Amino acid sequence: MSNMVQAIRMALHVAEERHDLTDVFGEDVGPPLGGAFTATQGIKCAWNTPLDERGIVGASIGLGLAGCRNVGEIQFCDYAYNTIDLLKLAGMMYWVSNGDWNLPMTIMTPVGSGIRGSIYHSHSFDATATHIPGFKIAMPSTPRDAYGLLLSCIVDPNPCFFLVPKALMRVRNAPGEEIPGEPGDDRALSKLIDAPLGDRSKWQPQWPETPDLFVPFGEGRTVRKGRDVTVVSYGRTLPLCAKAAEELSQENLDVEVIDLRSLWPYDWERVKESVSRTGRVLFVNEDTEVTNFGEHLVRRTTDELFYHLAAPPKLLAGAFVPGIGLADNLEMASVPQLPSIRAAIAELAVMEA
Amino acid sequence: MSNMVQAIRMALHVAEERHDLTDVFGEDVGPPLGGAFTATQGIKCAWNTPLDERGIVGASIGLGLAGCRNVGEIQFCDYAYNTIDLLKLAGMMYWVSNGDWNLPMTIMTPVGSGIRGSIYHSHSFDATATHIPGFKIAMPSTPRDAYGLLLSCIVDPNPCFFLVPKALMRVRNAPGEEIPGEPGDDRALSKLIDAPLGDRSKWQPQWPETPDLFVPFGEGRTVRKGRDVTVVSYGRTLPLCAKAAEELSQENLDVEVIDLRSLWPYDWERVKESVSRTGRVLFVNEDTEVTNFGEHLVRRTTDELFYHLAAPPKLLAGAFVPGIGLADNLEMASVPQLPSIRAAIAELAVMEA
Amino acid sequence: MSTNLRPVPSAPESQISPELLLRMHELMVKARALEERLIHMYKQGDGYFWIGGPGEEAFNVPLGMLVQKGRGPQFDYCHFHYRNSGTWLAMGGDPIDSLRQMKNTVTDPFSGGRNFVGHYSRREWNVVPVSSPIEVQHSMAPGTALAQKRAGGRGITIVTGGDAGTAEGDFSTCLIWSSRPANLLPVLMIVTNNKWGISTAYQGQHGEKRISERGKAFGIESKTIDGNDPETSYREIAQAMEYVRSERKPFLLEAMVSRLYGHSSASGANRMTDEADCLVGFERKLEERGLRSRKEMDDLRARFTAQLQEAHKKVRDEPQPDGKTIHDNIFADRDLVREN
Amino acid sequence: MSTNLRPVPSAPESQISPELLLRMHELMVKARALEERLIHMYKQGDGYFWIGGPGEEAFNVPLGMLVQKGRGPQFDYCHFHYRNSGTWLAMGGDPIDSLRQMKNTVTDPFSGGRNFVGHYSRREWNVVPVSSPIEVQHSMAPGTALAQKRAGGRGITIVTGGDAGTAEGDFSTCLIWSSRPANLLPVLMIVTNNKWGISTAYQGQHGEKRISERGKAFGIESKTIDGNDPETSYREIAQAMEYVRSERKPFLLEAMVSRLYGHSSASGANRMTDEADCLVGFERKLEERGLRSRKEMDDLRARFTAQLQEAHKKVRDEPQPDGKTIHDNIFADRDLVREN
Ligand SMILES: Cc1ncc(C[n+]2csc(CCOP(=O)(O)OP(=O)(O)O)c2C)c(N)n1
Ligand SMILES: Cc1ncc(C[n+]2csc(CCOP(=O)(O)OP(=O)(O)O)c2C)c(N)n1
Ligand SMILES: [Mg+2]
Ligand SMILES: [Mg+2]
Repeated sequence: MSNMVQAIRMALHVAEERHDLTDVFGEDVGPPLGGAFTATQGIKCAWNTPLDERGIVGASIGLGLAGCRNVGEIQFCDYAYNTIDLLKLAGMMYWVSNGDWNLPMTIMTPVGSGIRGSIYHSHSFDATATHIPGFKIAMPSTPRDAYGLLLSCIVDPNPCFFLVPKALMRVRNAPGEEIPGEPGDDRALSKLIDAPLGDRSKWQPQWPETPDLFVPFGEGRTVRKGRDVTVVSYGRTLPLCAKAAEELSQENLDVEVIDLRSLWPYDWERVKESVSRTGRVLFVNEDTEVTNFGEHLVRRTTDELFYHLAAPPKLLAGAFVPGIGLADNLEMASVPQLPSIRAAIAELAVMEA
Repeated sequence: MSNMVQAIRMALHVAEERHDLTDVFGEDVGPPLGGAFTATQGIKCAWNTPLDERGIVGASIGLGLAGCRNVGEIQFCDYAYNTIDLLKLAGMMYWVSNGDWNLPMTIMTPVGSGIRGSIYHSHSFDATATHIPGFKIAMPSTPRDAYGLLLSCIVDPNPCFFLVPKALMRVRNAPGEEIPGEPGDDRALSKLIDAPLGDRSKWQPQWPETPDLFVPFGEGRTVRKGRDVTVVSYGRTLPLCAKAAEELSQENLDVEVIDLRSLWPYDWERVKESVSRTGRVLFVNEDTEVTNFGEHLVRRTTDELFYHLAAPPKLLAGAFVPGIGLADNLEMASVPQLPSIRAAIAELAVMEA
Repeated sequence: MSTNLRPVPSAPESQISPELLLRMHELMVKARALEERLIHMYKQGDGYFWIGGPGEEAFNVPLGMLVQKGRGPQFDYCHFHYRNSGTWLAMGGDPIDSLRQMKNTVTDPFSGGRNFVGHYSRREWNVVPVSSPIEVQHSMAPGTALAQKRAGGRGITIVTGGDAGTAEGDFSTCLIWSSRPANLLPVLMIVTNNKWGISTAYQGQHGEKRISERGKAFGIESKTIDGNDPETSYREIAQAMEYVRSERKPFLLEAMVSRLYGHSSASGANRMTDEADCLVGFERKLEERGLRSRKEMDDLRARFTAQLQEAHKKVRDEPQPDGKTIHDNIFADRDLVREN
Repeated sequence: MSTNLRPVPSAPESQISPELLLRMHELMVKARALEERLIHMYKQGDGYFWIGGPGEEAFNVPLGMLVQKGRGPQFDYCHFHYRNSGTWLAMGGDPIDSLRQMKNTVTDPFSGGRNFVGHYSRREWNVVPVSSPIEVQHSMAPGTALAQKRAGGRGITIVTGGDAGTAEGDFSTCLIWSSRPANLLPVLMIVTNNKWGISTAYQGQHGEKRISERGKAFGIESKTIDGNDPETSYREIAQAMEYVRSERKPFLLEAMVSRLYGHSSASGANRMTDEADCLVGFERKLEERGLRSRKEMDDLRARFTAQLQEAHKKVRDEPQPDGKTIHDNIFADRDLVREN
């Protein structure tokens, strides 16, 4: 069964074979490495760019303008912050030309903490991305969703962000959630599509037959049904929320967990329906907590559901500090972890109405 | 009495004379123009840079590291979006060196709508700025506050943003709120410190004697006291909020209006005290409304004041569109205007508890 | 002006046919008349902001005449900046559309009243939306050129910008990405050097003798030409284009031009007397060579002026966009750029 | 390797004194031993990530020996990247501090356990915090150089970076801002060219014959040297520095170096056999010239290795920072950089 990088690779393969994906490019994306996280190994249309993120985003726009479906990678989202103007331009291309020039392009980039990446390899990008109008934004928490969301990004006629939680790169699907067609055995799959160590010049991947499986934008997933509290998250913190919910079920707390999966557009109907039932909602993400996308969700909740609330809507997010420090203690204290998530849910569950 | 650009100019003059300001620089900031909005006319240490915003922010950091208090201008905040990485670095300099290298620097930039600047001269920057840890952020709505806040930025040992609402550049102080020492007569002041048309090579400004007058960070201003609703704003929308409050007072609505003045740190105590009394709060700004700083303020309000609220805390902000269109109708529909602000307050005032 | 900017020697005698010269002249006059009308509109309050290319016609018109216009990678992609009105007209653009954008009417075909004047855009002609942020087009240009290189054929990518703008990293990005040994790209990089960036003079900011020399380190063919002479411009652009089309390699062309009405309406949009006027020089030549008389030229000018006046009247009555439309066209539901 | 990168001829016979050569050798050995210890720590799990400069000692050590170290504009400002451990040691840095940063202990004097190893910072020595984002230091360097130009004296700004990083616009920013005719700046720009950016080979990405040629268009003195030869490096750096110190103008120095343990721990941090080892070459010379025997050199190496082993043991017991401290030192309340 695939892990998330393998799922990404398979989606890229399917897209270059069947959906006219012409270019996958970025720093170290082509041979011999196939990406800092190996997500682009074996992809025929993958190539290495100069070390220049502005060039990468610019080329992605240019290719899109020329009708080429493409995926430009920023090696770590931390290195996208000198390109926000270009991203904003991409997001406005269709609007500014009043519907004349649409722009198919995908910016793929690893986000978030979890690998002790220290200050410049731990950033989140969801707050920044959701403040850029005109982009669709996907952020999977399972390999299968990564596969389906990336395919949706690639065929979409608009600019898309595909944000990959670093911490989940090696996580595998839950049983029963395989990508159809992939071998069930991890070792078997690895043999087929992981590049060997050492000389790779003669290596050819053997792709399993996997189908078109699009996870549409704007469709979240209820990971766990519950009556008492709604928890809405995405990316690295999502499995932690699910775990916390499971643990709390032993304390007689019935927690509903929603994986947003796509941040723009997002599945407000699902959130609304759930919060209307539970009256309590916790939003969890790991971006720094001031001017955070979770605050948007809190605002929308108070806007539309104020009179349904049994307790204040809450946000648990990253500390407002300049970076995530390297030492274990520093990273753990900077972004939500299982204990802090569990505590936040438990606290919210008993707040007076 | 000075308008806001003149007040900025006087503050820069005072700072270069008495507070070791060594450099004011940016595109067209030096002679002959003295800034796209004339804010740097007559400043001795003002000079023109290459057309390169990354160079401007970088030089500001470098100068600050070398102990030079400096003001780097980005001609329009719309052109700062390729420098967010550098701004983030500036904001983390003290933290990453664990207290060894502080960084005195000020980035000054005009923000917001109001001059029919179309897509690339109408951006707001408050959402972006408040998401960058390590910066102090000032945003005046009166010339006197501009004077006092800019001086506070310049002498601060940390990186500061000085965000100037374009729409208020030519607005004058209310009577009684002059900068001490400035001539009361507009024409007299203009003669002293506005550069003449035509050849300026021999022109010398005659500066009035104005005092050190620091508006501290984190101190808002209650522009109008009121019992029924609290309105919190800053920049271009602040005077509109005050106007709306005045108009609504004729409909027997008693609206309190707070000018935040500094967005980080911000005067939460003042907001809290007010909202605790009124139970109703509207935040108003013109940045696009998704992942907006006003959403942070809404979140903090629900976090700390949920049980004091008589109605949901509200945000009125810019529409989530890729840019502000040129045509009058488009600009008016994109960002809050007097009628929409008045309507939002009136609606909030009668919302059921 | 520093000695860095000594005048560029003009090219040898023209081989350009009289018909072509006359066509070029007509377009230059038309372009000038358009800019003057736009300035007039601004001064009358029929528009909030003017920016354009009066003074650059001798370069921009030949450029537009030489563009291979069409849709898709077999044709030229144009990444213009805000001074390319002459190019646009020479490509066949209708001047009334510029007036519409000036007046931000809903009929503005480039942006529907959303964007500033001179910010052209047309998918049918591979003209990508002009954006105000300086030089960003240079980071996008390698992308369209990549598609063209792969597609084969003779389509090239043309990117234009000013002298001051070359200080942005994007200019360097374009040099680097176009000259990668792994994939040389058919990009024609054009710098129109008017020796100013708004109020900032060239000489204090540029250590380069010539901006075109920045191509050399990358092995990029480069040249600086007198953009005030339309014959030189035509020949040099044609030559550079032929190189890019056939060699599939980049070329950096710097053209020395004039800025006849200052930077934009922000600096008053008044006629400068200290800048050479390419139209005056060219008309003198045409007269001397007996190709067009003063009277014919005056008539031509009068005709365009009258047409534009008519157009102005027409545009004045066209509707403004509705405020509710700000939410239109944020997301596309069809891949228009790939449809044929 | 493409012919672009033909070996750089070495400089003529050395005038460097034997004492200096021996000192240089000692520091090179120390630097290598430090990097090997750090890699060892990584492999033992005493640190999450390793990056450093093994293979660049022949250039980095002379550089550090020549830095005028101190605080404020009369001294040199150092904007380093993550491969400057040899420079740091040659400036007088204590190797144990690098181990502390490797192990992210609270005693790490550069960042208190916040930043990756090799990310030096010390205000007392004008060493500004090394940051991981490639090339941003090049946009900051003109700022410190501006302060130095104004202050007078002989202080210069030194900025280092790799070959691949020169593709970022910041490299171009540094060229442009340093060579402005309005204010030429005392910046020594250094490119250590190891012919790789992680897994991406130089030759596919660089149209330049030599990176140093990018200075030429700007009138910047430039040179490419053999950074694997410490004598050449010392002489060339000294010469370039003298030029920058006295002329108050920029200089672009490209040094060809080796990458002995790959990019970082992310690529395994294993010894490469296909890269020239500057230490081996230098030691052969010293032996031939009778300046230091093999035995003396082995002893030296053993001594440093033992010292570092001790230091490692010590650091292992030093405390980690407390999670609560993440909020410390976000804002300063005093202007430390201006206090004397
Ligand atoms: C990124 C960016 N920074 C600043 C500006 C403001 N601005 C508009 S035009 C201009 C000067 C451009 O000079 P140049 O590149 O020489 O072109 P010219 O206008 O002279 O043709 C400036 C600074 C901008 N539009 N974009
Ligand atoms: C802005 C940015 N983009 C990408 C990276 C990831 N990265 C780290 S080192 C590196 C390669 C650097 O190559 P070069 O500049 O030649 O320096 P070297 O490591 O070879 O000394 C890359 C791509 C980064 N740190 N910063
Ligand atoms: Mg110019
Ligand atoms: Mg390298």
